[in-house]
Amino acid sequence: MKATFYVAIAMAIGLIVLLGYFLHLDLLANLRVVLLEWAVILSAVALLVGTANLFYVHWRKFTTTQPNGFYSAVLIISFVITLGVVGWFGPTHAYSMWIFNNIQVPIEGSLMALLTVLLAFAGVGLFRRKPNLMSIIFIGTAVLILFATGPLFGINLPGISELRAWIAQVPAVAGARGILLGVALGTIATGLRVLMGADRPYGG
Amino acid sequence: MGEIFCPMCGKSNPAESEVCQFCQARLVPLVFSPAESEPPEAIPEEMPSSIDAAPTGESDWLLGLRSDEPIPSEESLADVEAGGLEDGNLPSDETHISADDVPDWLARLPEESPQEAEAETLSDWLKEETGETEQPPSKPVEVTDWLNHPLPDEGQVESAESKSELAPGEFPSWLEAIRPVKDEPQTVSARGTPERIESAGPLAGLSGVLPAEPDHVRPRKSPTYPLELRVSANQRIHADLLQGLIESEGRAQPLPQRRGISSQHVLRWTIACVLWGALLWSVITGKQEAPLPAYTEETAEVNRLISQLPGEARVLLAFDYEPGLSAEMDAAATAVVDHLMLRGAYLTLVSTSPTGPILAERFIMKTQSSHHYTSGVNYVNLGYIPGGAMGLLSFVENPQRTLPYTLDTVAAWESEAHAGLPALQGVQHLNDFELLMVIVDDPDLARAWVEQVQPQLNEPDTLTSLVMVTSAQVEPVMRPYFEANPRQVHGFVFGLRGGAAYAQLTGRGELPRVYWGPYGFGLVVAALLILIGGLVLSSVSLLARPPQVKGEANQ
Amino acid sequence: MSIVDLVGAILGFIFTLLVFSYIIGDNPLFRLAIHIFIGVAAGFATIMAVNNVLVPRLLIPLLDGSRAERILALVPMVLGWLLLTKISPRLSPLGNLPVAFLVGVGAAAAVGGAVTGTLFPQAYASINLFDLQSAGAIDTSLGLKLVNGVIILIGTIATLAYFHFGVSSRAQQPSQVQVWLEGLGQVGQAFIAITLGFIFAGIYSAAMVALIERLYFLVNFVKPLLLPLFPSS
Amino acid sequence: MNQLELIGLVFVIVFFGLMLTLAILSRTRPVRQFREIQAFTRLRHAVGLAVEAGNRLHLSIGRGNLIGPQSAVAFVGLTVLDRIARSTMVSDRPPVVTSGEGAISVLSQDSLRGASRAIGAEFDPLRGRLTGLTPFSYVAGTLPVIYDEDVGANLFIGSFGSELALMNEAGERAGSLTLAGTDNLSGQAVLYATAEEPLIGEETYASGAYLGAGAMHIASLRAQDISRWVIISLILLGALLKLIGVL
Repeated sequence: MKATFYVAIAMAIGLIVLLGYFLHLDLLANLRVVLLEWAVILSAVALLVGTANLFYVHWRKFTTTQPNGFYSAVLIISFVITLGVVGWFGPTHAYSMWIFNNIQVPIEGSLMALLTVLLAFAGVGLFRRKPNLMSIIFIGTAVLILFATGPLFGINLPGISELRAWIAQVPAVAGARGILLGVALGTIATGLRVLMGADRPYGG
Repeated sequence: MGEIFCPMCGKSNPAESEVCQFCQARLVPLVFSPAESEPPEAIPEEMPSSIDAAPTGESDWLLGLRSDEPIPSEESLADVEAGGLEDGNLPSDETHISADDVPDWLARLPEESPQEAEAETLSDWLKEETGETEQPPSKPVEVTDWLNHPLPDEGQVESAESKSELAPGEFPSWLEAIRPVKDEPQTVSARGTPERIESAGPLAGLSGVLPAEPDHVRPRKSPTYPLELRVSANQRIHADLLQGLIESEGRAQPLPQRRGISSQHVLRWTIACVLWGALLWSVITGKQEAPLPAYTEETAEVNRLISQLPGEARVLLAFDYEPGLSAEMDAAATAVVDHLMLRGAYLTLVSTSPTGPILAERFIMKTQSSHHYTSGVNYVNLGYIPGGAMGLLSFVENPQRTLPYTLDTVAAWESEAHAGLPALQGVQHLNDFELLMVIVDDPDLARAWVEQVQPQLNEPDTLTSLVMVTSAQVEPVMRPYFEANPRQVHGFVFGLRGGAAYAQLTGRGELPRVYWGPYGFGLVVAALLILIGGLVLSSVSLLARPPQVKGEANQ
Repeated sequence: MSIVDLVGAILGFIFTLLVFSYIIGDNPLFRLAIHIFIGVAAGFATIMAVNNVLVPRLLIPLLDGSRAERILALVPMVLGWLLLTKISPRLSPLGNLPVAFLVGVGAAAAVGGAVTGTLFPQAYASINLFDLQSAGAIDTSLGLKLVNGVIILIGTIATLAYFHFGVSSRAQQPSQVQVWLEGLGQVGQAFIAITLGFIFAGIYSAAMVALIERLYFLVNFVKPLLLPLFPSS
Repeated sequence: MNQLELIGLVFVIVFFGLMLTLAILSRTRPVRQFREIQAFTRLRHAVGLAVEAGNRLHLSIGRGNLIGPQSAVAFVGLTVLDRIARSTMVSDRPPVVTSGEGAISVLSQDSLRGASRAIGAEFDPLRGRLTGLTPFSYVAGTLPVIYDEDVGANLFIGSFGSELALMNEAGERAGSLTLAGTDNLSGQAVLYATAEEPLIGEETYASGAYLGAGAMHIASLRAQDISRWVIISLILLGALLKLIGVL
């Protein structure tokens, strides 16, 4: 009985928000704005639940002396310090900006920089893993665009910039549009399954 | 003190115990000799072992059922014990002989009821029938001590007899343990079928009588064999192996440890050394001076729109990218925002990601410090719009209700209560801004901005333009919005290439100029690495493949 | 450069090298850096959620909002408390109501966003390619626009057809339609490979700029320390 | 309500009706065959290995916002989680689930709890984890799970950006199978080059039907096929009318 109650809640709320996309009735529009407002607040509360889960997982790892428990302690300490400084002084204060500029941005930038090696390594190994036409076209396009994007230091390959622009404007757009249309169909099917109660990710 | 192992559960018991302390199993097999027992009906020895050797667990009532006489209850046994043979084991109702009257010689005789006497005679001729060796009638036996004990019940009677029949030598316990339970040798008839002796009914005692029901119907308990098997050392090893296998099934198997250094590692290190070495050399020497790229149509449009902005224009600036891509986005947006600040525009900063507002502050502090823009005066930071695309929709429809305060929780908008901040003077809706600029690194987020902002820009007599500074990966998805008619996005700057082209246009913007040389050099080195590395690796794997597989590959 | 900035630069320098060491292999120094990073990122995100959502939209309306605002804020407050019970496995079933609410809104946003934000704009854009009347206004040669339009149209349809899942049950002798669909799917695959290859190059160039920015930071940090050693350069 | 919104509403209602009708018809008619997708074949094998050889399955369901368009791919991840958890929960190494958004991590715990209750296994709350609150910290927090927890196969189904390359590469370094699908175009470009078994575009949304999640999944996949050709026809017709100037 409880499961059907939750299904009814999800269906009712979902139907109101969905109809709000297509019907511009004042009552429906206001109801939809209020429901979205609550959903945004609950989404923030869910972030706090996720933070508690992150804290609990690493606390357990540290207190039950599992392997690599030391790193969990480091995570908890850096979390508590950041929470204290940014919470007390505010996110745009000099101390908060110091933590952001000297810890978060350098590490995320370095992780992104690692992709230069990882993606090149994947590109080199792709044709060996999947020796088919699609891989050849994929690697060929990628290499051509890489050549055509940056300066070639005096080497002037005729038409390479125009070819790059044409690929960007025609085949790449066609493929992207086809993929986006396919993803949209999949999204509609999945959303409707949840709205009709066929899929119930809640109520576990 | 010797000990005896229980045949059923294998535990050790004191030698003298008849019944196992643990599972009440009989330790001494049931051996029945008609001469001395006094059960009302003689149970012939040749009873098939399954019935005779009643399973230890067989309850007394079953035994009672099989022997016609009721089993003497405890009390009557006690009487016998107390009064000796005052009323005999089976008190007959008619005669009551008091204990004193009974002469000694009679007292020593085992008590026999008339029926027993008759059964005695019956079993004699029976023995002749079954060709059993004639047993001399049991001589009056010196009354042994056990007579003075209370008569045990059926089960105990048998064990007493088996004791008296074979004075058990002190069997070593291991021999006792491996001795199979005594099997009653079945007599086999000439036709090879086991001969049964009728135990009930009018033909009781006769053998060779055809059974009423066929053999396979007759209920028969499967013979119990001793658990202790005679096992050779080899078999013991095999058994242990099997046991180990079964137990190991439950335990999680450790995954194969990864080999220390594989060819993959070497290939990865080679790529890193070549690529990073080339770039480090380029950055240190700064030799890669390269001309900035020519501007393209969509970049020129952005320049044109900003140049046409009126003085002190109101501009909404969205910072929607992750810190990981801040290098590319800062380089792409530096020249454009610099141009905005040169025009003296008031900026309103928003973001749909939690780290966006702080990235915006960092961007202004790090790349635009020369303009001395001050928070709350020249620009206002409204913080982050939660809820992704849905939050964006509510912000586009009603910015004041969605972000009422600045990042430092100061009331931002103009209302009766307060004057509001200069950057938001006269702004109530999105199309009150002269320009909307979105700096975004993700294709889905870029589309969400276009789809949500579209209805506002289509309002009649709206002068608001929408321009975007995006990462290079977003170009194929967003370009159609520029080429649509009417244009949904009025101008684009795609990645560092677009930022460098814009710097070329305005003649300002330090960051794209610094990065442009090594950027081009790095992309060429990477493209060559992927091309040559891919060809070499594929040909090596093709050559290394066995000819047979190669044959298939060629079909 | 003040002491605080110097310490900050040293930290940035060390963290960059620790993360770059991951190329050699997963190692304790890399683990140390990313665990500090996860803690810092979680701290910032939590404060932003509280400052930008819970305080202005829940606490302030509850504390000094109008009567209507207070009543409206009461419902998310209760649902929020119920959602917090998800932290404890034992009380977790109490939080199923707000989760069902979120899932309902999420599913509707997915369907509504897909239809109005992707399906129709993309389909409409495919149709608008052949709006030749307006092509003249932007003085693009008509022929080239028509050719490009036809290629984009074929590419879009072939890509969409590639994802077709159903196959005829008579696998041995596929019908004529099946063969034709197979061919169209191959064309679609080529377009998909070009699109993904283009985006792959875009991501690679974004990573390249990140690498160059990090290398400049490392070199500019080390150069002042090494300059005294090479007075001539 | 303008013209586009009316067409949109009609489209959703027709799609919904199509799904219901096909689901009801599928009870009487033989089930329609679908083309083979290599990724799902290897996934079924990986699930079998997880139960037999005790390899752990690691499922990561992304960091998409639950109240946005990315929620659909998160629901697909949760459906796959439910299917996998039911068969591998009793193995020596039960599955572990990571995610990068608060609400999605709550839903993943609910799915694990529901699957455990359905097969009578004991629920361990540590199996469903949030590993980071921003895209890159979520990926950085997932790497130790891939390396340290004897993972035999990694399954990344959800909303990912280009940072997905770090997770795929870690899976390859750890010597485990990586199978990935996402709705984001940048994520798809990266997973095509780095994942052993990539799911491109719409294939990710077919996970439920290929893993036997129920008749409604198969019906919705057939409804997608039908509406695909309706849209193709409308585009062709529209282009033709626009070309001759009618539209």
